[in-house]
Amino acid sequence: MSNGIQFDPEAIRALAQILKDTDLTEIELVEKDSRIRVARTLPPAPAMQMAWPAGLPQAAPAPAAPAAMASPAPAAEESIDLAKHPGLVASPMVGVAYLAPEPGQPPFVALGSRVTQGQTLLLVEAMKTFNQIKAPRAGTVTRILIETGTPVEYGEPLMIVE
Amino acid sequence: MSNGIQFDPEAIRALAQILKDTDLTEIELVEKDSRIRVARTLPPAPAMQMAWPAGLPQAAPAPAAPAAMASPAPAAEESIDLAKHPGLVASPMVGVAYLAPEPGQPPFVALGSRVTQGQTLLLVEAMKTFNQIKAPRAGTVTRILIETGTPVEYGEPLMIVE
Amino acid sequence: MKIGKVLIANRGEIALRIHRACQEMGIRTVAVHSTADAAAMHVRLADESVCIGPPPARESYLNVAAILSAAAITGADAIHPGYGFLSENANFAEMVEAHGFVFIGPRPEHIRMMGDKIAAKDAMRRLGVPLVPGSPGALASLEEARQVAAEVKYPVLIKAAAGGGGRGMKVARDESELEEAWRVARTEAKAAFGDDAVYLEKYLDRPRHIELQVLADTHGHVVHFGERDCSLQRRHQKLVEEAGSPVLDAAQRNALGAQVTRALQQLGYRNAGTLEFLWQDGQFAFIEMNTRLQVEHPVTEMVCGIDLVKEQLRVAAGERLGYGQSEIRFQGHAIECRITAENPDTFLPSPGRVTTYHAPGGLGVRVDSALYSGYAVPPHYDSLIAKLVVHGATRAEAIARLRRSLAEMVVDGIETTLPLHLAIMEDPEFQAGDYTIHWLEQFVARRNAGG
Amino acid sequence: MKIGKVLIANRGEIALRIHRACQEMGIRTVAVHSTADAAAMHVRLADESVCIGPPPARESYLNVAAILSAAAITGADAIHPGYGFLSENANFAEMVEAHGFVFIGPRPEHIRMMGDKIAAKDAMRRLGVPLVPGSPGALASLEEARQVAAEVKYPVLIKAAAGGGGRGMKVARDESELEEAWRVARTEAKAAFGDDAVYLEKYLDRPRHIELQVLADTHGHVVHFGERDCSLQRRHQKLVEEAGSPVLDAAQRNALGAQVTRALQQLGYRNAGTLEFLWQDGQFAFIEMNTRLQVEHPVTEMVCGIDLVKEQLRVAAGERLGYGQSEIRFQGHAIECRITAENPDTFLPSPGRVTTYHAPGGLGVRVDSALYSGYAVPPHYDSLIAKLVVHGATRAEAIARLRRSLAEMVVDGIETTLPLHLAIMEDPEFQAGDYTIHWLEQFVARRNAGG
Repeated sequence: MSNGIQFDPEAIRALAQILKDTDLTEIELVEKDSRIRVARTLPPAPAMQMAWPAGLPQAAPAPAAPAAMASPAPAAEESIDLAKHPGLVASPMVGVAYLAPEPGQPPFVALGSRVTQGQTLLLVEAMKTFNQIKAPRAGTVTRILIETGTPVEYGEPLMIVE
Repeated sequence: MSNGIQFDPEAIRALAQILKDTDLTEIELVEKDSRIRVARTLPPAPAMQMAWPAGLPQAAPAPAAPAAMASPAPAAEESIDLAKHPGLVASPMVGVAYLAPEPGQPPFVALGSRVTQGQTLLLVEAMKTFNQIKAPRAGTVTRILIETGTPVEYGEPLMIVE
Repeated sequence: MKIGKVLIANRGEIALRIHRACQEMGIRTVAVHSTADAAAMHVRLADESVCIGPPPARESYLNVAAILSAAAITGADAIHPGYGFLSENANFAEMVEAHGFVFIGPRPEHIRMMGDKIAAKDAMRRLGVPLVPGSPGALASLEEARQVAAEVKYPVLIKAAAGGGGRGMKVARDESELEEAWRVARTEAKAAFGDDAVYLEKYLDRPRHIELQVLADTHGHVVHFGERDCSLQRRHQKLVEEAGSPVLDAAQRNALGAQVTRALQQLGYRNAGTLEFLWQDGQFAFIEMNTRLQVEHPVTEMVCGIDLVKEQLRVAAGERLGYGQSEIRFQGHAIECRITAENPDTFLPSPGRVTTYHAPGGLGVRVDSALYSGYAVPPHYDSLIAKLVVHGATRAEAIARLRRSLAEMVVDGIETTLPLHLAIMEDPEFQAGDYTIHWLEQFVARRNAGG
Repeated sequence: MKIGKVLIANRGEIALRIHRACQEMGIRTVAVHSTADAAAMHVRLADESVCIGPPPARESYLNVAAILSAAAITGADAIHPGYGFLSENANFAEMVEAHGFVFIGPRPEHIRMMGDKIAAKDAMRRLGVPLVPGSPGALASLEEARQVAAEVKYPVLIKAAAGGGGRGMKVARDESELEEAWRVARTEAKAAFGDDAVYLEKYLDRPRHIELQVLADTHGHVVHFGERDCSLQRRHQKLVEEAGSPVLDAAQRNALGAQVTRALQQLGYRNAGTLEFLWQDGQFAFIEMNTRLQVEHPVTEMVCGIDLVKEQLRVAAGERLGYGQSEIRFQGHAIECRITAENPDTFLPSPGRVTTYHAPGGLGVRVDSALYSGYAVPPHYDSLIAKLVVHGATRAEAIARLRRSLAEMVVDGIETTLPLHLAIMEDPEFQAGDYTIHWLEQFVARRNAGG
């Protein structure tokens, strides 16, 4: 015990990736005396909660609900701020986001890319139509809030271009 | 018409008395071109209304409800003030108030009477028992808030002695 | 086919109604909503929610692509359209099915058929359902209108073939009024529906509106759940509905029910529907069929003891009804008051924040409402905010129960039609059941005149 | 005798319940209340109100002189005592009648008889109602206790003759425990009731609590409205009640009902009452009779489609029942959850201001509650704040409906037992109907241990 706990950072990273890919909230492995547990807290659904009086029923957290999970890492408060960000690019429709024109191709833009007004930032697929989401202004891509395959709802923050 | 309106003050006073005795709120007499109308506004029930949120149902005004009508003339706000008056004598029970020991006898006290502590101010009859309501302190009777025969509820203001 | 997750393509009290039925059946729900409804009760209670567009219904609740995308993304099995919005849009129903979802409602071809009032009447005539006398189809000319009017006798009504909601509908009390009625109805029809086809029928001057609730499974079984009397209307909007009608007895109910269920069985109808009739002097005249759940379905539920939305879900999943007509019993009497966010005299809409909401309670009282204290009624949609439905052993008890529960109900911060409903319940003519479809308009006029 | 005005000698949800029935019958109401209840819902809704005393019940709701004075002053015709407070006080019932008011309840002599548990059992034994085996009356000595215990076999229960609420009640599992049980029960009985008379009965180790609702008019007609299963109790307080019992069938219900109604007819019983039984292995054992309306009466109303309070008022006015036993039908299943202002784990009382109150709605849901947003639950009285009652076509549907409506209900600002009820509804043993009167205590212990 005084030797410190031995651990394999790669194994933990791998579990973290599995957690993320599978939409689980917790994985625990036990083998003899060893135990590895990785967990993450899903962010609650964004802004709409604010208008709700304290007492009234809250929808149960729905781990399988893509809409509620669309914003991956940031905490709820941050996602509210993003929704008001002057550089916000929000989804104009319900659909699935794609960062690249085709699988295996490089993404339209990357974090830090300089973009011109009207340049395609990503695609949102709805009803088998791929809709180009274009930069509303010239600037730098400072946040990418979705990944390829993320389901997005109307008005959901996609990127910040400032 | 330029002669001014002719009227009989005694008739009006008589109607006012009937109004009061019968618990009516309005009497109107019409004869040819003449019309006499007397009305009075019943005060709403006292203090208990205050705790009620604006939106919630209000009991319909109950003209036959003696309890709600026990405080005769004063407006609701005044009756609330009276309930907090330092000189208040409130009814310790539900019953019927009597200002005199027997019908035809003079009242125990009158407006302006000087009273000593423990002096009987009035009776409240409950279950055929006449309970003497005594002055809690020496002072002057500055308000008499009920009449003989008035039904009173628990805590209802009867007199002010200060 | 198992339905495990339902997307509710609607809002307000009916979205909540559908959510409740799903939840009680262990079915997960997806609420789709506009940005104006982000804080709505059904959105909060649903298992999942997807914002599908901005406040205008055209861009959200009528946005077929957004709704189908939301269904795909959330993995819904079925879509319930509620009433209004896309519920009677045959193209929508087709697209839902084409994308592999279950449409909780009738077959698209029947929605289309009943959406065309002339086709609906043709079908019902063919199937032996009684109709109001009139032109067999669209009128070719004013001359034809004159001929038919002379046959069925004045007064007559000229109506848009594509119409609804009272637009493109004109009365001619005698021949001198016919030409103008014809012209105005056509002009309105053209303006409102882009189609000036009109037809003519006998104008019933003091009818009641009585409708029959039906349900069909996909195995050829059709039942009815008795009638609703929805005569209390203002500008063709129902305000108060009853089950059963004060003027119908069991024999009349059964006779109409038998005609209608036979007709729908021949048609191969599916899921819930309502046939609307005018009734006068013991005669029914079919006017239209609504191929969806109706606002007033709760009164039927309360006298029959069934949950119509659960039945819709069962039938949509391919289950058999599992009971026959003889097992459907009618107990007591039920009345619904539609409480709207409107001034009770002028009917001007009154959206806004509800500072206090307090629902009445106790025996025989049901409230279907998505209101809560602090909720803001948005200005973008229908003004219906609550349905107060009571059941009583008798009609008199139901009315007494409505009086006491209307008096208990509080919706503060906005104007509502609660006072109007209380006045209706206190009216001796209403209490006697003595009314026609014109009664409410006259009652409102008298009330406003009386001050 | 016509009843035109009723004084409601109670508070909280039951005062509101009685007011609602009166109002629907066109009977005026008088609310009497303590100063702590001046803003209570039933006080606001009543036609008249009279403040009868300060918060302590002894000086207000138990103050017979004040209540009778209020009745005289307001010109009431009748007094409804509700449950608790003076409802089973025979002296009060006598005084009410002596002052010329109608007492809405049984005859004073029957209240007195059933208030003495030994006299009640004697009467029921004589009338042929099944009892739990035990001592025929109060025990003269420890020696007699030993003899009877040996006859009925251990475990046995020693109970105060004047008892109630679990005080003066001790179990002896074998002979070695008998003497201590005897001593402690007598000491508690003396302390609690001023009377150390005790009796002994067989202790049923896994019984259910099943009770039968009866109603009698003053013309010799007695009917029953079936049973309620009230086994879910904690410290002898019922938390959840069902109609009917998951373990009874129609034949068993009818057999018990016939025995009981025959007995009460012989007794000349009047108005509503409930016979409580322990049930185990198909056998009923009478434990006591409540000579009043019970908290859980709504579940009976919902399966029978009757309004028990209206029936009480009708019978009190001298009307005949007007229907026979065969006309009383049982439809579907009903369950009531008693929501109290208590911590759901520790059961510590939690009076205080309710910041938000939101009642659940929809089909089959009934809420009997005097709460409103902004109401302060006073610390002086019982912690019951709401009864959530649902009806479903089946027991499974009723449970599903309770789960969804418990989740919709909001009582904010104070602690309530809502989470406990939700946990009960989600428990597989409860869902299977597999419980005894001990189940809930064990469930609570498991829940608290499980964390």
